[in-house]
Amino acid sequence: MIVCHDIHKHFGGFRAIDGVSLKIPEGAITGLLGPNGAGKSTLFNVIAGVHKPTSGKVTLAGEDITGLPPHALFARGVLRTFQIAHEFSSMSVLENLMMVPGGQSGETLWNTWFHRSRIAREEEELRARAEDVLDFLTLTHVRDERAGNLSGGQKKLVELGRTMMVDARVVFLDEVGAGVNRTLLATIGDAIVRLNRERGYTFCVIEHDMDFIARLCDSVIVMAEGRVLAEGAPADIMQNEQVIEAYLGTGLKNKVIHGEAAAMGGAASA
Amino acid sequence: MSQTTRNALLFLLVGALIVLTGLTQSWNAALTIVNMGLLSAIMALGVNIQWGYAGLYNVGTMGFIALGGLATVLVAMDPVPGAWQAGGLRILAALIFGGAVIAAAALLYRRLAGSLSGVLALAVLLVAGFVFYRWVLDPAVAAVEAINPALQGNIGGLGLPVLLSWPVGGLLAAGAGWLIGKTALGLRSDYLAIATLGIAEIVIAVMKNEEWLDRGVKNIVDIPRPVPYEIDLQANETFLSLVSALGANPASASAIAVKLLYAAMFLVVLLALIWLSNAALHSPWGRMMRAIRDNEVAAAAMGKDVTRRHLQIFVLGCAVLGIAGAMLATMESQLTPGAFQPMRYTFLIWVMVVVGGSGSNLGSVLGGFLIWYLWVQVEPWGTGLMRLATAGMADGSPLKHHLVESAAHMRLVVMGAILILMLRFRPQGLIPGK
Amino acid sequence: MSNPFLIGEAMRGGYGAADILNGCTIAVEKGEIAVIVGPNGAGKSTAMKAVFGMLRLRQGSVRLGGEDITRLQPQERVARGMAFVPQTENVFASMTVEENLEMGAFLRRDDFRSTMEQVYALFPVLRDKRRQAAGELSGGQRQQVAVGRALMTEPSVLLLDEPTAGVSPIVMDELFDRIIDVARTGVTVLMVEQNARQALEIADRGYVLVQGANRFTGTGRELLADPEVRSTFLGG
Amino acid sequence: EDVRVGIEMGFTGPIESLTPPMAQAAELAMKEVSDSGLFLNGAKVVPVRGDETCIDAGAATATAERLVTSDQVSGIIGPTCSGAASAVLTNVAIPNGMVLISPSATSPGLSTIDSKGLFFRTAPSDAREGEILAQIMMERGVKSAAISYTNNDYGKGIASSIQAAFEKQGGKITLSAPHEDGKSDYSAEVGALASAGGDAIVVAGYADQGGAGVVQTVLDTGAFSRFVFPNGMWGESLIAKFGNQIDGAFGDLPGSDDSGAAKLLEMTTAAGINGSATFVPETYDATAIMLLAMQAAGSAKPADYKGKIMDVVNAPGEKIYPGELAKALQILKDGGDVDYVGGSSVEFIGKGESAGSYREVEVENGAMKTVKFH
Amino acid sequence: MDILNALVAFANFVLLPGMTYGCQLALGALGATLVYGILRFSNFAHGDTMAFGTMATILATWGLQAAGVSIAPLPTPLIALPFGFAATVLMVLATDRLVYRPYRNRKVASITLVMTSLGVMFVMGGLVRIFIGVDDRQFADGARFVFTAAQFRTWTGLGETVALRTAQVITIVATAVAVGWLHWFLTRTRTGKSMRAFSDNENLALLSGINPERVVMIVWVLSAMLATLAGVLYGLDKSFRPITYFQLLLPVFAAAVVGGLGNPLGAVPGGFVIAFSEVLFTYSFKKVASYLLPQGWQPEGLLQFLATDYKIAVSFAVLVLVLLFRPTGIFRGKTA
Ligand SMILES: Nc1ncnc2c1ncn2[C@@H]1O[C@H](COP(=O)(O)OP(=O)(O)OP(=O)(O)O)[C@@H](O)[C@H]1O
Ligand SMILES: Nc1ncnc2c1ncn2[C@@H]1O[C@H](COP(=O)(O)OP(=O)(O)OP(=O)(O)O)[C@@H](O)[C@H]1O
Ligand SMILES: [Mg+2]
Ligand SMILES: [Mg+2]
Repeated sequence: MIVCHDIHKHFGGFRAIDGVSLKIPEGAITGLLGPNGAGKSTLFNVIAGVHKPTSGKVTLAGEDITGLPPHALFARGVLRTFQIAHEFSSMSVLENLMMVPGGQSGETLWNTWFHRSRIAREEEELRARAEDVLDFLTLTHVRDERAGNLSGGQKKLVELGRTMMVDARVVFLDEVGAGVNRTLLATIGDAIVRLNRERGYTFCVIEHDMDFIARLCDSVIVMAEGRVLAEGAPADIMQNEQVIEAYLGTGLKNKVIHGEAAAMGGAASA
Repeated sequence: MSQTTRNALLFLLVGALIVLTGLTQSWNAALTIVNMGLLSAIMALGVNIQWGYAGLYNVGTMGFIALGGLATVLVAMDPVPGAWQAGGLRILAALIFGGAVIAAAALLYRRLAGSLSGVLALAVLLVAGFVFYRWVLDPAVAAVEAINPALQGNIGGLGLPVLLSWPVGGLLAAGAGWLIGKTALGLRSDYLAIATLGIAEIVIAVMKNEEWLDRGVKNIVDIPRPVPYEIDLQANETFLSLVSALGANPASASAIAVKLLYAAMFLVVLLALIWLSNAALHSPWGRMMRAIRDNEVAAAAMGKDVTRRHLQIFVLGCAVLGIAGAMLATMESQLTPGAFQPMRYTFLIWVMVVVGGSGSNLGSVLGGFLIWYLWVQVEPWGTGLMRLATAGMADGSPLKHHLVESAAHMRLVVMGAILILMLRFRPQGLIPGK
Repeated sequence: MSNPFLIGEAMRGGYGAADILNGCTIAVEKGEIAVIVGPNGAGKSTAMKAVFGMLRLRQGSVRLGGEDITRLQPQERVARGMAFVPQTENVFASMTVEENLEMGAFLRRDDFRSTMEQVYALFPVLRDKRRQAAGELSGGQRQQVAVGRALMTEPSVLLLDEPTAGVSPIVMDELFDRIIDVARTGVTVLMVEQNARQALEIADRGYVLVQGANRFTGTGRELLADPEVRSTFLGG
Repeated sequence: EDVRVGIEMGFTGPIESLTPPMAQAAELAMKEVSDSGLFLNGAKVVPVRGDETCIDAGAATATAERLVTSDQVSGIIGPTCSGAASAVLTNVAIPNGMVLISPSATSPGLSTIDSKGLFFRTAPSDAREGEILAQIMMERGVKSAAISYTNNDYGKGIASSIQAAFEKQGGKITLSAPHEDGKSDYSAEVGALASAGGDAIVVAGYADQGGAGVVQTVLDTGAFSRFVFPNGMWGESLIAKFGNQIDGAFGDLPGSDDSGAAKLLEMTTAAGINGSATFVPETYDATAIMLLAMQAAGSAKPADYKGKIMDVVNAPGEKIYPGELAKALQILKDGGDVDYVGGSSVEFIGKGESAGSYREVEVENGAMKTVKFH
Repeated sequence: MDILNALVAFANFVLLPGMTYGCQLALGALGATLVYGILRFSNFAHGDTMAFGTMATILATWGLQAAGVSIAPLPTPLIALPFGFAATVLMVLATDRLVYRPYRNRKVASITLVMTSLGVMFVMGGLVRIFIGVDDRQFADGARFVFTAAQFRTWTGLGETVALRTAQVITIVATAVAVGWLHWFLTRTRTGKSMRAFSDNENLALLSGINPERVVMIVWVLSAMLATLAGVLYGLDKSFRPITYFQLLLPVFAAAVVGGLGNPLGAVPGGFVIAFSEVLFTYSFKKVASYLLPQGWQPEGLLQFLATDYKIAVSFAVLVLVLLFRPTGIFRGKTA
């Protein structure tokens, strides 16, 4: 679906992305892993049109989309979330969701003056849809709160919720899990899988929670220092020596992932 | 107290202040304030559209108001006989040519950006274009300015009804807004502010110095009115009999009648603008604009074309300012380019918006009336205050003399103090927007 | 735990009319690690802010070493050895990494270079990036700066609001190890975590907060063993 | 019954430093009239000041409206700036039949307004002054000159009339460029003027405003060594500031003979007023004329006295100089006729504009002296 | 061909005036940019603060002159400066206590602060006018020139001449020192860094033990002193009049903005952009060209790019152009 051809992105002299070529296959959930500063978010920003790549090309289903502005990508069904939540802070949570769908007739000035009933009808539908999403994300009780007043995790949920307001083709999720309660994250994972299976969305997710990745992803790409380090099925990747050395480590975290039972009982506080 | 009752009370309060002026001073004085208040409200509305809705920091207000004023001259003044033959057409040709050169340069720049030969070609094009432009323009300007320079010396207007200049003023300002928006809207916050201020200064400089256009600093006076002249009313039998039936003095009655006519026209425009912008604001369009104001990056990621929307709203705001400018020139029957100073036609308008409440249309209207009322009324208050302060001093003491002589500046002190106090107690504005 | 070293007791308060904290109590002994977990919006961050004095309490008190500090300003708490890493906006984005760390040591008059070395040793990337503005770092790197800044104060009480959010596994391990080390030296640690299982592993005490009130309290191990806690709050 | 007279001037805003002595001069004339006890059966004249802000026509209109309708003035001295003057004239004075005498608004455009005989100005006409100045320049051997004028209707008007007259007499204006008052730096203007060159520089501005800045910059850079000053520049402050640095500077001032101006200077100095400041004589004269016209009409109603204004200003009649208002009041009371000369030798022509005659002045050893009359 | 005369003429009418004016603007811009950088709002009262400081210094100068104190050939106002500093600092701190602090505690939007500063500007401007009046005041004494145009001509015997004023020298030196010092202070000292930290993230600054009230106080003290210095040096070179100082506000802000708001280093190039675009683009190169071109090629016209009528327009046009290529100023300033 999305193909990156030898992408470079330099900040001054620093090579944040240093020649990345990869494919995000249609209809799959692809995980993007890598240590902090590997260039994952930067890659997202390049694909999503926030940064212009220093060199390289991005295609969407064969069409060259390099350097297209974000709103043009949105129109092609490419959606993304931000690692650091970008909520519309002075708007209510409900409005944060309702503003998303494109092509609302109420976005045209002429209609706001002369087609008010049509707008009212559309708004009803939008509201219903937004409320479903809020319900799913356990945000219903804060729907009229200013988004700026939400808790850190709730902001991330709103961020995710916006991508659920429209029918997307490709969704890029940048650490939706960070700061989100693990029980809720499991539910979100289920929803992602469902969207993927039932509606055919393509996903690309950055996440540091290995449980989540292992459960969700069809394949995983690991980046390090601006390059692709490894690719493969999640289970294989987690055994990959290089990946363990650069990213996973052998500490506590791994014990939890690989030997849950042991961790439960064992005295692992060393 | 509910929001609505509080707003109603605030409006009542300002209304009461004006009525009080009517009772203690005169209804003519009160209506003068009302009319200018209406105009101020429209100007504030224009700024509010840009700032309150989209967070665009346009400090070039005065330029757009001035352009609106220019429209009255071009539309309503009588044609200057012989001006078009003498050089008007040639000026027009020069201007069109100048525009074409700039457009070509912009195109060339986009094509050849970066390369040395491109830069050279651009420079050659611009310099040659400029020289040729001046060669076409200068003699024509001299010819036009030579026509009866004391009283005319400009190309004159079209002699059309002055009311037509209101929409034309809006269009003129909107066109300028479009050009400026296209180039400068990439700038943010105070950088946009200073850029718009700069461009407005350029507009004013042109209006002050291009005599062929609007007589420059020699001013245009006696712009035709859309309402009858007081003098004519005072000579009109029906009016006089009506006035005597009411038992009023014909001079002040005629003045009041004229002001009421203006007030009615202004009110219609104001209400229409408020309805239009409220409808837009309380709709998905307004929601989108607020989203863009809150977080441009996220709004773009959510599919909103931030650049286009900024341009749209900038142009709309400018159009409103232009309409207000044309209305102002119509009411004053004159265009004095030197009068468009930032203090009066930019910052004071901003005070109206912020005191009224950024983002709120009603707030802008309230702010427009209140601040204008204060701007006019603090003068006697200031001098009164000074008289009070010096009352205890011995007559003839040099300090007292000095203070009394400086009383006019108490106007500034009082205005400032009121402003600070108002913002102190309602920093978000009297009628806060969303 | 009759008179713990740091305690926020029966705290009630919020941002506007409605209370977010409904009488929750959080306590830590000297040199111990306490972890708060709970659903999003439960009031965990709010509780931390309350303990640090960034939220006016309507009821309840905060005591440090037996002294009532409920009315103290945040700066005064800093002066008493408390340090806090907020959940969001926890770096000086326009300042370099090194300046961020220096600001952490703002109140210190002694030579803090060795502490800075320790921070760089803990988070090696930061050394490479020390002349770069913190706002230009990746999400995980920022988080490391934030924790580093707090460590620079050499605090006696360390409050961390989700220090591991966005941090890669290997760094997270290092971080938890370091927190244990720090606690061993007698520093009191109070943290909020969503990576709850790992955090509770190292916790001497765990609190589950729901809607601003204590739902479960126990040692870290106890909470991990509680099936209800596990399924409802720790993601199974 | 007291007679109230409005003084509407730009007390705040760009010309705020010009207006205080002007207002004081107006009040001086009023006091003189009041103290005489001869005015309209012993009436007193009460001044009412109002701020016109110079640039804000809206505020000027509101202030005028207040003066007329609330303070019930019988006439207004002012407004000082042309923009404010035309707005007040069309929107307040004409509708209410109020007389305005402006001491300083010179814009020719004002004459296009059909003022119904309500508008007069004591500031002399630009056209005449330009001719005289050009003649003086020629006589003094100035063959080419650069002009720097203040960018308003006064400066613009005087500059073009000087240029026209000077070129007609065979001189050459190398460059005529404006300067803005109240700005911070005039190097650009002086740079251009210096490059254009010329035997002398004509500074057509105000000595308390940008004009001083231009002179200072010229002196600092040594761009020109001869100065020519029209009316607006002359005054104590010019001399106080530059003294003998501008020795040899010359120009013209309104006044058919010296005595009126000298007398007024003496009076103002005694009253602690900066009498040599720009437009002070014009203001005193405007006030005196208005009050004398009232006396002549025997009424303070504008409708009654507006027709008398031309009579008291122009011949025939006894010549009246500053300080002789009591004498004039007596004459008028007795049914006689006066010809007011005042401090600026006013003479009204047309619809009520000052024709003005001029004296030639120059700076010698840091002092101003009259050379001759034109 | 007479390069020397051409150079001298150019220096006299373009180079020196442009530099002086540029430095004067830069000095004014420093205080404004500091307040913007740390307190995060455009302080409209800055022009009138300059006026206030100058007024205080003038009053002190008169006192000193009456007492017969002098440091000729340097101007007396230089020793009166400390009095001006003290008075202005007190005034500004009082303003902060009475006006700005409550807003700060309520964390109001920056535009509200801007409008409040407009209110402060009115009050301060009114007070200055009531205290010292609206008239033009020249308060420079001592030697006006290092060398005059006439002196230079006698020394060199050139046709063209150039003058150097004491105030020019003082201004240029003072600007260099002030800019350098402020940059050093903000980026190298603990206090300076804590001020930047405060402006970046107030909450976190609080958490680091930085005392916000102290930071704010230092900002105001510095900005008051810089305003006074700028005002006095400007007045020494030209003259003091309240309205001119108010009008200075715009070019001063323009300089701060093109330079890059919040960055003291930007003030100088910012000031130069404004000043030189005024003098350079409206300068008539006729004289310079006539020295440079061979005999008989002397130009007829003025060789002026644009008439001085448009000098404000030109400087703003250049400003806009610079911003189009450098959207946050030459030195990458802050955005609110
Ligand atoms: N604007 C910038 N200027 C300079 N360097 C930058 C900029 N943005 C990112 N970088 C650098 O690029 C590298 C990659 O950053 P990126 O945000 O892509 O990392 P990441 O893989 O998303 O890490 P994380 O898991 O921590 O989010 C980092 O080392 C960062 O410091
Ligand atoms: N500044 C604020 N103003 C108003 N309400 C707020 C503010 N900050 C937080 N809240 C509300 O308080 C509640 C608790 O927020 P808090 O940040 O304490 O949650 P949390 O437990 O830390 O959640 P998370 O795990 O998502 O960080 C939330 O419902 C939130 O909407
Ligand atoms: Mg990232
Ligand atoms: Mg939280």
